[in-house]
Formats: sequence, C-alpha cells, structure tokens
Amino acid sequence: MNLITEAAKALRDIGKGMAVVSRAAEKGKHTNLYPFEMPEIPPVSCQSLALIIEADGTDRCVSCLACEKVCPSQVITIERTRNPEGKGFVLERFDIDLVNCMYCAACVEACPVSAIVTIQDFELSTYDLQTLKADKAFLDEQGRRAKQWYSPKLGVEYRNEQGEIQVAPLEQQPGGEAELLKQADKESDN
Amino acid sequence: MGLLGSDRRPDNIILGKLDDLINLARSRSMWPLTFGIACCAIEMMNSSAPRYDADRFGFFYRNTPRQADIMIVSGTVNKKMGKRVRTLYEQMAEPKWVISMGACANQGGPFRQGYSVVEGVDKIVPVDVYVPGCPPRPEALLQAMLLLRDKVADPEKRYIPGTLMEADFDVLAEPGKDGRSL
Amino acid sequence: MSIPAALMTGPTVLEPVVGKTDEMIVNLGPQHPATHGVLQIVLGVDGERVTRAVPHIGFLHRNHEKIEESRSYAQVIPYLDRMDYVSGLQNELPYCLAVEDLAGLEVPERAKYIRTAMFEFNRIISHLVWVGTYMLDLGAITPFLYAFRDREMALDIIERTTGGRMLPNYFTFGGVRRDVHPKFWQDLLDFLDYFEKVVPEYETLTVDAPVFQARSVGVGLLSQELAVNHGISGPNLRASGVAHDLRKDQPYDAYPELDFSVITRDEGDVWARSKVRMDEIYQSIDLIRQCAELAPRSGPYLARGRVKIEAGEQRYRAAEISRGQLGVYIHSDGGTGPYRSKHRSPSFVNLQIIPDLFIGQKFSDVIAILGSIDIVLGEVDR
Amino acid sequence: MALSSDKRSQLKRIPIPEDRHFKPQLVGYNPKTPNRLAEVLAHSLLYFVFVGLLLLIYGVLPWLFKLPGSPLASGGSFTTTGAVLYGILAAVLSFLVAAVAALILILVLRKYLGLVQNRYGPMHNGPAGAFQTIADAVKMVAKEDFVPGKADALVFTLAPLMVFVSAFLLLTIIPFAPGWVLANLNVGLLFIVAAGTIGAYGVLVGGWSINNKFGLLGGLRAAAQLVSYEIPLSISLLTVAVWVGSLNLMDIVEAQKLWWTAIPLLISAAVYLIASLAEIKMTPFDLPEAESELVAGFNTEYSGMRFGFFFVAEFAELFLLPAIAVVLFFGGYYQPLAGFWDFADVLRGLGAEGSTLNQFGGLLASAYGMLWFLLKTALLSYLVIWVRATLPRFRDDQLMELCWKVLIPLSLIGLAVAVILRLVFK
Repeated sequence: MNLITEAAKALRDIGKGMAVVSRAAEKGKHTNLYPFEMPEIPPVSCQSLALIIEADGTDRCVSCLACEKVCPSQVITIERTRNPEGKGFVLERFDIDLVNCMYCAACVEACPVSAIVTIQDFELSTYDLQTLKADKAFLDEQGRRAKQWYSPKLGVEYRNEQGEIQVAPLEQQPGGEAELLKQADKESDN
Repeated sequence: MGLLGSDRRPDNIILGKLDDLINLARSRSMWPLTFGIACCAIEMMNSSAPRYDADRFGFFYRNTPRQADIMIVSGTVNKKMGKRVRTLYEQMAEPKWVISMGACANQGGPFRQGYSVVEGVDKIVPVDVYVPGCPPRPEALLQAMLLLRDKVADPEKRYIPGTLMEADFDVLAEPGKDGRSL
Repeated sequence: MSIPAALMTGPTVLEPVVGKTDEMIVNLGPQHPATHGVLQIVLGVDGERVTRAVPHIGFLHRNHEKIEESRSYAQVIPYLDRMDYVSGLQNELPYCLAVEDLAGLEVPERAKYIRTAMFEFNRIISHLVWVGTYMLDLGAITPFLYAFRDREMALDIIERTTGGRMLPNYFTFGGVRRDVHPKFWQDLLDFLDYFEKVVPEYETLTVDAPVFQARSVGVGLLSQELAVNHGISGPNLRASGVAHDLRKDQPYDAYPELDFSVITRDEGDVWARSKVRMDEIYQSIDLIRQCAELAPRSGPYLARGRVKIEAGEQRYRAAEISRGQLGVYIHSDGGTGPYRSKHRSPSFVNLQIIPDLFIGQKFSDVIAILGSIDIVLGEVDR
Repeated sequence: MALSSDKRSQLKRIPIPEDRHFKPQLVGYNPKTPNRLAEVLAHSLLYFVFVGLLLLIYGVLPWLFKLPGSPLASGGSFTTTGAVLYGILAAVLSFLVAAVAALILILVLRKYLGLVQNRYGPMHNGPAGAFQTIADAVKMVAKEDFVPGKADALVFTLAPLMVFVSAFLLLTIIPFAPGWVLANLNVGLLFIVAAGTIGAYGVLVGGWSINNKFGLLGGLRAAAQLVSYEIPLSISLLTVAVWVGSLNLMDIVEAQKLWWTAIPLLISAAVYLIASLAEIKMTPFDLPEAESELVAGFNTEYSGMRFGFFFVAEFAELFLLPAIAVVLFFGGYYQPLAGFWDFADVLRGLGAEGSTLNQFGGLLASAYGMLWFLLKTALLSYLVIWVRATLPRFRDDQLMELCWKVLIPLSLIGLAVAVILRLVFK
C-alpha cells in the first residue's frame, strides 16, 4: 500500500512539473528581436568609449593623462606636446586599444572634464581586428555618432538637432535619489 | 567548400547554383560547439536564453566537435588550454569556422601581460569573426554570428578547404621562453 | 599539421589497473559540457563505477595575483570581477574591506546598505546560474532557460546602476563608485515581488521533482567531519550541518543590522546542497527587502580619501560569497599597489573533496555531485 | 603606466570603415508572426499536410498495381516484375515518410520548446522558421564525411543505416487508413518486435565501433536499456494479441471500432507508452546520448550525414512508436466510438454504388480515417515532447529498476488481465 501511495505522489509531482512547464507559455515571449529591435541600454552602460568634441569644434580633452594612468588594462596611449602659445598641451595622439579594453569605465570616472564617455554602441564585431585599434579620429566619430552618452561629472548628455550638447533632465539622470530629493526640497522651499 | 573541392567558382552553371544553395543552407544552419572557457562562456550560454534566443537563426549548440560547425572561443586561452583548443579545432569536421569572443580570446585582453596567456587565439586557430568586449553583450555575439553567416552565404567568400592555418606553436612553449616580464 | 608530441604531454596519466574486470580511463574535460568550464578530471571507471578520480586544474590560469601586484589599488578591482565571473560584484567586497581597514576609510551608512543589497542580489543571480546549469547537467533543458530568463531581468537592474552586466567594477574603497539609479530600490522590490512567485516553480522543477530526488537523495554524502577537515565553505558546508556563515560570524557592511539566521541542513547529500541554495534564494530576497527598508535615501555614497598604506601593513578580510568564503590577503610595501595580493577562493578549496566524493559512485552521479559543488573555474585557477 | 614604445608602434592608425554598423539582410522574416500556441499548431499543420500527402500515395500505390490490364499483376497477386517494382517503390516511399515526418517533428519540437521557454525557436529562416530543418539537412549532407582513425570503418558505416532502416521498415506494416498499408502481414506484431530490435543493435555497434570511451559507455547503456525495455514492450504487444486474437495489425484496428483496446488493457497501454519513451531514447531515458554526461554518447564521433541518420531515426521513432501505440491501443484510423456512428460511413455512402462520386467518397473516407490516425499520433508525440521538456534523466540503475521491478511485473499483470477478460467476455 505504501508503495502505491508513493507512486501516486511521484506521479502527482511529475504532473505538477509538467503543468509548470506548460503554463510558462503564459508569461509570454521574453525575446528581444535583435537585429530588428535594438535593445534599450541604459546610458551608464559601457559598451564602447568615445571622445566628445564641443559644438564649436574644440576638443574637450585637455591631455591631462589621467585616463592613461588609471587604466587597469593599460590600453590608452596619449602623446602630447606643450602648447607653444600659452599654457596647456596640444594633443598629438589619443589611441585606445578597444581589443584589449576591459570596458570597466575607469577612464570615464577619472576624466576631470568629461571628455571620454561611455556610449552604448555594442555592434563592434569585425572580420579584421585592426579596425578596433581606435585612434582619435575613430573615437571622435564615435562621439559624433552617439545619440547619448554618460560621464559621472556631467551625467547623461545628448546632442540636439542643432548639434549643441545638452545635459539630459534630472529624471533621466542615473545620478540617484539624493539629487531628486534635493530638487524636491528646493521646490518645496520655494 | 565547393562541391568540387576547388577554390575557383565552377564554370558549370548548375554546379555553381548548387554550390550557392549549399552555402546558403550552411549559413542558415550553423551549429556552435558548446565550448566555454571563462567569463564570456556565461554570456555565450546567455545568447541562447529567452532574451536573445540564438535558436531563432538556427544556431543550435552541439556538445561534440564532430557535429559542430562553429567554435566560439569564449575566454582566456592560456598555453595549457591552447593545445586543447587546437585539438578541438582539428576534431571538427569541415567546413568549420571560428568566432573569437571577448578581449582575452582576441589578443589576451587584460591578461595579455601574464606569462601563461596566449596573446590571441588567432595564433592557434584561424579566426573568422572577432567580438570585442569584456565580456561582450549576447547581442554582440549574435551580431558576430550574423556577420559570420553573411560571410558563409557570400558566394565570393566561399569556404576553401585545405586552408588550415599552421598554428604558431611557439606561443604554447614553456613559460619564460618568450621573455615576457610578468 | 597536428600538435607536436612534445607539447601534448599530459601531466596526469593514469595507468589502467587490470583486475577482475579491466579499468577504463576516461578523461572528463577540459572540454566537456558538465565541467562548468575547463576542469579536467581523469576518472578510472570499472563499468559505470568510478574507481579513481584525479582532478586537474590550470586550464584557466591567467596570473590574477601576479598581475594585481603590478597594478595600483584601484586598478585591481576590475580584475577581481573576473575571478568568480558568475558573481562578479561579490568578489570586489573582501578586497575593498581589506583596503578600507588598512587605509582607515569609514564607509558611509548609505553605501553600506547599497553594497549589502547588491551583494545579496548577486547571490540570487549566481544561484540562478547554478540552478540552470545544474539542471542541464541532469538532463532537463527547460529550467536552464527559466533561470536565464529571470537572471536577465536581474542583470538589467544591475546594469542601470553600475553600467556593467556581469563584471561591473562597482564597489570601491569607502563605498561605491557612483550613486544608485533613482529607481533602484523600487526596481529591486518590483523584481523581488515577481521573483518570489517564480521560485516555487523552480522548486517544483528541481528539489520537489521525483526524478530529481531520485538522482540526488543520498548521493554524494559529504560528512561534517570531511567538510570541516577540508575547509569546505558556503552552501556545501551548511548542507552538511555546520552553521558557519561569515555574514553572521564576522559581519561586515550592513549585516549586523539585518535580521536573518543561518540556513543549514543535516543530510549532507546532493539534495541538501540544492535545497540550501534554494532556501538561500528566499533568504536573499528577505535580506534585500530589509536593506530597502533600512537604507537611507540620501547622503553620501562614497567616502573620498587618499589610499595611502604604510609599508609592512597587511590584512586578511573575508566575505561569504555565493560559493563560500572568499578571503583576500593584502601586503603593502608602501607603494601605490599591493606588494602581494593573495586570494583564498572558495571553489578551489571546495574542489578538493572531489576524489573523496567520486570514488565508488556511478558515472552519472559523478556529474550530479560535481554540479552540486558549484565551482567556477576562473576562481579555481586564478 | 603608459605603454612601452614597441607597443605604441603596434597600434596602427586605421580609418573608420564607411559603414561599420551591421545591416541585417534577411529573407522570410515577419516580426508580427503570431507566436503563441498558434505557431506550434501551424507547424503541426505542416505535419498533417506533408505526411498526409505522402501517405495518400500509400493508398494509391497498391491500387495502381492492381488496375485491370496492368502487366504487373494478374489475378489479384503480383507478377515477379510487379513484386520487385512494388518492393522498391514501397521502400522509397516509407523512407520518404520517415524522413519527412522526422524533419517536421524536429521543427515542431524546437518550436514547442520555444513556446514553453518564453522564446521563439527557429523563426527567421523561411516563414516562421519552416525551412530550418531543410537547411540543417542540406548542410549535413554537404559536411565532411569523416571516419575516425581507429574506428571499425565497416561497422561505423553500417550502424546509422541499421538504426534508420529499422525505423522505416516499421512504416511498411502500419495501416494508416482502411486498406492503406504497404504490407498487410499476418504476423505484424512479430514484425514490429523483429524490426525494432535492429535499431538497438545499430546503436550498440555504433557506440562500439567509434573507438571512443564515451561512445562505448553510451553503446553499452543503449544495449542494456533497449534490450531491457524490449521485454515490457513485447509483453504489451502480446497482451493485445491475446485480447484481439490476431497478430495482424488490420485485424487489431478493426477490432477497436467500438471500444479502444486501451480501455480494457489500460495497464498494458501505460506500460507500452513508458517503454516506448525509453525506446525512442528521449528524456528521461536519454542515457545512451546523455549530452551532459557522455558528451553525445554513441554518436560522439559521428559527423555530417552519418549523424544525420541517427538524428532523423530518433525523430522518425518519435513518429513511429506513437503510431504503433495508436494502432494497438487507441483505435487506429477510427474516430472515437466509430461503432455507434462513423462519419466515414456517411462518406462511403455517397452516390450510387460504383459511381464516380461513390469512389471519390471512398477515397474521402480513407483520408478521413488517416486524419484521425495522424491526429492521435501527433497528440501522443506531443506528450513525449512535453515530457522531454520537463524531466531530468534517470541514472542507469534506476532505469533498470524501473524496467525490471516495475514495468515487467506490471506488463505481466496486464497480460493476466487480458487473459481473464478474454475468457470472460469472448
């Protein structure tokens, strides 16, 4: 008798498992139909790196070498010369070896002027590895093409239709609840 | 691989068309080898998960190299593993392709300075598509698979048998022999 | 051209024993679907019965500790992610704790809760990977896809705050790198509400399923004595009836303020290890809810300060990650980076019981036991 | 921390390619494909259409040979030429049916797995992925034909053929509709046992011949499993023979016009279904393949079309064993309760006796029977697929215990029940 109850229990549990499997279809499709639907990637996500050029055509980068020093994977190469007219440096060369990059965004954290930013262009697969040895022109182009980008100092920025760079509104910033609460406090004070 | 096994496009129009058909079929039915090495292997498994579903395109993971068409090298290949990677590649039946996934497989990535790491799996096996990233998103791997698919289906880039690359076995030699600092 | 014979000399070569029935030597791995990476186990089998087992590692050795010695303190953190890549965030914590101790940094209250919540959230993600791959080992395909379906939603929440999916480089000395996403806590709670309803489904498909029980109950018995003698930690140890949990025994971050008890089971078999992990998922859900309730909603998330460590200072700190006790030992020579950085990784220690558990088992059980120990090879080989 | 100078020189300046971004070029993609149960049902429709069309030829083939004035037959039996030709045509036809049914079932399985796993399954190659398995088949044919160095080449070649031949041999004796059977054997049940066993040998010698340890383990497991499960399977067949009193499959189907055999012989039907699950080698009984344990078991070293034969045979069995179950236990081509009222009889009664309409009605009645047959087979196949999607696999000793300690005693009880019922009711 014991055997029969055990067998019945086992059959019941198998049935439960099969019911779970068949009912799972109710949860719907979770598939994102890449490449027909592009995934929504948050701006903080570091899929690739870019250099930002201001609307007037000047580099944001001040060649301070902070990113080169902080890079854990040691893929950033910067060459600079002293500016003959006045202070500062002239950027001779800015290479990021995107092949060996860890995409940890440490350079983005370190940049004092938010010149190097994270972008969400993940479609970097290639037949030829040399296309990923990014030089400054490549990184500038990435920055020009990006719809939005992120750096911790300035938050999420985007380029509007006139080509000007604007900072996204506070609600879209990944900056945190603290800032939102501060904003709310200010508004309530007023 | 053409039916005639030649690297030239057959003059015969029927065989040429048949070749194109076979290439099309090959490109629509690429079975990767279940071959995970490191971090990227989790994202490789993820590419067949519900969110990404590589099965949509007919990518159907097989466990044995004999039945697989693509090898996805997903992770750091060190000198000890490099020999096995080469063996696995040789065990796969022609035609076969290789996707190098992630920074480590591409050129050693963050670990390239280490004494035991092979700086790029393309020194051991011929790589068709490289995926950068550490680890790449599953979508990036899907993109690489689709790039490879286009390459296979492209009649101008037909697979040529007998192009087995000679592996650079010096990179698999004992540590310290290549004079790297770390 | 095939590989030169001189390069192919395997380090572990077993000679088959000829007895009543001949022993067969089977190489499990390094490319095998059930070794969870590149572990090689050389098995002597007599029919389906395993007579000898020699685990063999080093196929993923990539000089973690050596490379860390040439990096600065902050540059080490992304490398830590890549050790136990299934629970990347958790790896960063013990190192951060050690450096904070040495540098005398005080972590803000809010950062503590963020770190604890992330730490527990990562435990859920890691256990989900375990559920999926383990059921795949046992031959059931569907739970794998359910686990990865839910893991994706969890990764989305992590990505919105940290910018990385698996290996986010988020914790740092004195707190976390950047503030959490405005909707972080709400996202977490919403996910947990959904997820709490899904976990019973996993239980139906795994620990409550008759076929799973037939495969797991009484298999791979790990006695309390063996576990303690080998230094096993994590769910494997707790499933053998030892209530050892660093979250309770050496609490760090916000754990002293949280209310929870250590989950143990006395059976010590594969089923108990699975059940402990399932219960830990529930426990993590509860802990994250407590964190969400207690965490301050405003305040600093990072104590900024210069990391300057005197020469000769050293510290060992450990944390209970999803696989067990991850310890980090740092020795400073006064430079910008660690002079020596040593990791006590749980998977490496847990792997040692393999010969003890394997011998005398059936070939199928070997796969079941190996999966239940839940190893990650990146951490074993380092 | 800067790179050394030699590293710098390695970094080449390469202009950005014109269009680095990926542009999808796909055919047959429709994002709005209904993708619920409807899509799996759509693929099932494929199954009905293609297998049904092929089976229609089954009905026509013997009829063609018996046309009045045909040189191939005389007086109701074949001439020698006719018999040879008929044999060749029948073999080709059953090969086609087995292959087509297998290809469609592979697709249905993948779509069903997609449905229960919250994803799509094959969908971009052809409308809703319908050409996926065709692409797979073409690719496998064109893949390198490879024999491992130390394999026994002859056995290595023969093994997949044995498995596949075993599968499509069985097709020849299954009655799909009234009178539609290639070979109406009066020892049909014995033939099922005999032809089914060839497949077990194929798996065993296939696993042995490849000179691979995983293959050997898989082959041995297959030998133990398939030979053991032949016993409850055969006893269940015997039960039906005892109850019906005939070994002829047509007779067995005719005897179920009113009540299915499964109703009095419930135990035997259940035993048959479980044992046939083991014969198909699907989870929870996929030990010979055991993907995560034995890499791929007995077909570890098989590539290209040789593996394709194993693969197709496995799915052809997924069609065949349920088909045999339908014939033996679930009323074959009869609609349920056909003894009371049968729509096929209405179709047969169309028009006057011997008129064209009457003959057409007869054809329709056969097609109607075939529809019921395919429907029942499909439902049982889906049941197998459903089990496969849910359960983990057993261990080998548990598998043996289930067979020897549970199924064989149960099948003997079933046999005793059949004998008693036969003595009481007939």
